[in-house]
Amino acid sequence: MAIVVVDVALKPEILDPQGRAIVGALGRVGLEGVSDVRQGKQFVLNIDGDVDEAKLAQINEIAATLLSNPVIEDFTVQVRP
Amino acid sequence: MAIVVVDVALKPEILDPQGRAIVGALGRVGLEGVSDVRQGKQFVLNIDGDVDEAKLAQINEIAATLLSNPVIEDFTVQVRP
Amino acid sequence: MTPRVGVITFPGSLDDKDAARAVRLAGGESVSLWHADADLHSVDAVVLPGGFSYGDYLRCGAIAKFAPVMGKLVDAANGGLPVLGICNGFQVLTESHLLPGALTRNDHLHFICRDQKLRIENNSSMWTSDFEVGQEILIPLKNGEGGYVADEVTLDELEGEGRVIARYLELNPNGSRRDIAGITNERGNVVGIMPHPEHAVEKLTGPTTDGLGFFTSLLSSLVNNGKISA
Amino acid sequence: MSIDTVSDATSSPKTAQPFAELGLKKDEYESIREILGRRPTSSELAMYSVMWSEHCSYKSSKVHLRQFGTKVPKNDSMLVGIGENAGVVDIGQGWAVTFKVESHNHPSYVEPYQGAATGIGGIVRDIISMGARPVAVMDPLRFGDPENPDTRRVLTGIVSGIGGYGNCLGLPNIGGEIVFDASYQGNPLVNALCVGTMKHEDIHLAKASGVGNAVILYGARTGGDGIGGVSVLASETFDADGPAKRPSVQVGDPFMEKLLIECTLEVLHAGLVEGIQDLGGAGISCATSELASNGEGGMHVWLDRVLLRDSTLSPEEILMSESQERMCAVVEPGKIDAFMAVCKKWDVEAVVIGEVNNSGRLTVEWHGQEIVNVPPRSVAHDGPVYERPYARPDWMDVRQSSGPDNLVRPKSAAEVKQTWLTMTGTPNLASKSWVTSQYDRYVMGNTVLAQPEDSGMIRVDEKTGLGIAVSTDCNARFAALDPYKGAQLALAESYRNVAVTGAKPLAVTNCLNFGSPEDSAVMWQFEQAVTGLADACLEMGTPVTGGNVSFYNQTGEVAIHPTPVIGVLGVIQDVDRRTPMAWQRDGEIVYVLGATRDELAGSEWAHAIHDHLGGLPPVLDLNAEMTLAEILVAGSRDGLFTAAHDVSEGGIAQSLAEMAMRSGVGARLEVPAGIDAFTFLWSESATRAVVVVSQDCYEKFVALCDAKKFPVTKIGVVDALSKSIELAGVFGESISLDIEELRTISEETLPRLFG
Ligand SMILES: Nc1ncnc2c1ncn2[C@@H]1O[C@H](COP(=O)(O)OP(=O)(O)O)[C@@H](O)[C@H]1O
Ligand SMILES: [Mg+2]
Repeated sequence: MAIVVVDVALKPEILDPQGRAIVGALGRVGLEGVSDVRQGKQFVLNIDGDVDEAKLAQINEIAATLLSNPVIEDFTVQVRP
Repeated sequence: MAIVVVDVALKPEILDPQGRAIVGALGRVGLEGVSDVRQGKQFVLNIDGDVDEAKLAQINEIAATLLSNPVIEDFTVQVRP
Repeated sequence: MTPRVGVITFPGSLDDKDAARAVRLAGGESVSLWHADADLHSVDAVVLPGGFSYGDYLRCGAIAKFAPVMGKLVDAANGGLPVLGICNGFQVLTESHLLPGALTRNDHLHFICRDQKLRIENNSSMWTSDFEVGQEILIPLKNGEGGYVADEVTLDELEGEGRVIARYLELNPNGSRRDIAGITNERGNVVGIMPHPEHAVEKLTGPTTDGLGFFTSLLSSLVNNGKISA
Repeated sequence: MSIDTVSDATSSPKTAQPFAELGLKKDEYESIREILGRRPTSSELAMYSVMWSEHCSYKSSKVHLRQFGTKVPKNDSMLVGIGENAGVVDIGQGWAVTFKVESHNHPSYVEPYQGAATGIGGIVRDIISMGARPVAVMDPLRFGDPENPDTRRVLTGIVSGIGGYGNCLGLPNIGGEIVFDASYQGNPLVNALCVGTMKHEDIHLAKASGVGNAVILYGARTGGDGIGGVSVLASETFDADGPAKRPSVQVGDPFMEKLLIECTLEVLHAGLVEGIQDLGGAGISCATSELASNGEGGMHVWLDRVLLRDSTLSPEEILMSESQERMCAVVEPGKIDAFMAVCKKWDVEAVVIGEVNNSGRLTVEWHGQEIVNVPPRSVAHDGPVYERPYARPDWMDVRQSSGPDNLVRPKSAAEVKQTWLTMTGTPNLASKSWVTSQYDRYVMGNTVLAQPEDSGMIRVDEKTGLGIAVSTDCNARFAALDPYKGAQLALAESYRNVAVTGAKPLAVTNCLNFGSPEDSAVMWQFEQAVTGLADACLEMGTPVTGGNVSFYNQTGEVAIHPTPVIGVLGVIQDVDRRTPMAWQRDGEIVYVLGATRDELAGSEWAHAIHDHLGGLPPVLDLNAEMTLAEILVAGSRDGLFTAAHDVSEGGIAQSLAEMAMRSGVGARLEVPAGIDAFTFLWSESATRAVVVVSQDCYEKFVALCDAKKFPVTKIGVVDALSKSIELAGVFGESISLDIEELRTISEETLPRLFG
């Protein structure tokens, strides 16, 4: 069994209202010096069997279409050892 | 400047309906063998100056109270090099 | 004397005017409380209204619990002040640990707005005393994260102590454990409920007027406790 | 970063400029040079290009839209007409209402969630900028083939976006439309309507008057969102293989918008504002040039003071940015502190970016250098006007002559019953509750009627019960068969949906969704629809108070059906008197008001069963439509009706099924003499409604219809003990439709497709 982690984040130029709200809240609870927060999503996939080249390519394809919207988001795919 | 990443995931015993919906969708787009998906949140904090022991402790505290809800979620804190 | 019931407005609160209207229709006086004002203005009870406080960003109710007014409210609630949290207000109460458990994303992943049937399970809380146990009521429900969860021990404890105040009937609209729609603390003064009694107080705009019972219950409880003379 | 200043522009007249990439034609560019007497600076070019785009300048539609100004019916209730952010209508008792629809079609195809969300955000800001409190939203939507997998992506995203934004804003969603047709496959329509209420004295306009007054930009920070979105997105056609250009999309922040609503209403009510404008398409370019040209005609802007989310933005980008949730106010110097205090209370950032003057010019500086110096009217109002060629296409002959007469119709009781069951479950007729239950209809506590009722109805005044009703409608298949009549039929349907609830129709808004104006056939459809609508509004006494045009809705060369969505606003003196759609009480009498003819061209039956579109749309008599409305409004006021429901898509069969499903109560009915069961059930003749009248009132009701010489036919009685619709006279037999079976069929379609 393999574990694949897909991180999806809003592109830097896209507004992240949640992140902005969190910056405000961090100030209120006394954490100083936080200039920016971005909130992303993390998908942890449990996959039966091995993740070979072909499978990884397929996962990358799915990350680009299903798990993220390339118009506003970037993603990374990592196979966890 | 330092970057701190806080990953927040639902505790394993808590149902993750989003993850379950993704398992279904992955099946439909032809990715076989995915037995489970969990969807979590990732917060990327840009912090001015250094993150020393004290700051890290403060961030851990905030991750436990503000960024996650310990009743349903676990978290990890990582300082990015 | 007319009881004074505070309604807290956070940035992003939406059903605050409705809660105030319900208080008035039940015969109380509504008092607006502002999130940034660390003062409860000597009210006799407080309603935390529905809505999207702070946009519901991060987690519903998570940012609101750090509002200045909440510090005062937590102390007062621990001291016996009646508090009703509706929907987002319920989420604020669990985040503030005035009530156990948490509210999570609806199991079907959609926001849902429907007329929901409930069974009242407890009429000894300050907000449910005018109902009969077993009474069925119909009030609006509208939420995206209304699934009540808690660990088995907590759930058993809530059941054992009779602290589930209302349960969903016919359809569990959000995947709540054990069909729980609302709970109370041990003392019966703090109640959280996911559906919206304040939207069922007029025949013209609600499916029923069943929701009024929560607000009249409070007024009766205040009188019975001697807080307010009849 | 090198800055192109006004003096650079004067000294280097030959510099080549990318006007074509910005969507400007050669002659448009030349006329900018003529207006300025030099080449524009790059910032000026940015401003002109966005403001002269189709979306902002209405350059292809203007010549036709003028009809709404020339064919204005006598109507004392109009307080503010076309041209402002939204029209304002007097509803009595000192109350005024403003409402408007806008399209967000192209962005919603690229990023369905955010596209639809920001569509709601934009229309809500139009309403606040009139000084009104938004009280409800509606969302007329059009999607492609429901079985196409891309429709799932588009629909689920759009619906969540509308709910996600509107629910978070605290505005009840009180109605809309969901229509499926393959013509929208690569180009869904997302129209968003907002309605707001205010006292007469609170009406505000977008103008910058008072020399020395400050121009304040407040709300969200300016970022790189949707740069060029207006000129590129709104004027480029989508190719079959995807969008030609993918400009960055705007992301909405409904929480910020909620703060903006509260903050804006507070500064307006405190009397701190002289003029106000929302920032929509074309952002700061639009707000400053419009404010300036509507006031004394001069303004100076310090562009470097604009608060940025991204510090690397160039001045051109700042001028064009379409960042959401921003507003602009003109404030007297002595009131700036008070204004800022309100902003601070609501956690809204604000900064003075300019000053009103009487220079007659809009000047913009960037760190001390002048980068814009233009006559503001030339940017905001004097854009190009095109008289695009238009001509009725030859294929209209074929389309209109291939009517539905040869389509196979059910001919026995069993076939009628089967058709009824099938029709109840078509995506267009099926219950929309899977969608609408994702929208909050209760918030604010004044929703008297919402989906699935014929109109949304909102209580405006809690003390007197004064209220308003709003409906939006359009059967685009009728418009495809005859755009002039189609627009009128859309108006008639919307008018009727308002009247059926007991409200008197008062005013009209529209969202005209069409293909490319560069296609003479599309331009003809547009001209016909506008003319039809203007003529009908004149005759019916309901002025057009505002609206929106969306062109270039096509996939490749193929345009969508012409889709003039019409919104009608009505007023009801006491919402307690409203007429709901469902029958309830045993023994009450069911009538059909209006005449049913054999009219199936463009009907849902022809579409769903035979995939057929041809012939001529139903006949429409506007006077009869007005008489029907008078009967419906009088009947509601006098308490004659216990229920009423209009007849439109799906004919009388669908109306009866909806009434029964809503209450769960059955009826014993009979097909009237002189008409066959099929035509009676599925013809879509206009100007009809089903009404339910108590035994005590029917004489009065029939007398009312007789006095107005309006056809009325008794078709049966409500049967509270029965759980089915019994219909006699169906090709000599009776049929029985179980309400629970109908409900199951109706409810399962959308979840099956999209759940
Ligand atoms: N996208 C939508 N949003 C909100 N309400 C909708 C939407 N689509 C349809 N509805 C509601 O569902 C009901 C049925 O719609 P429809 O059949 O189009 O009504 P009608 O034919 O009377 O105009 C109406 O109350 C309408 O407002
Ligand atoms: Mg209708």
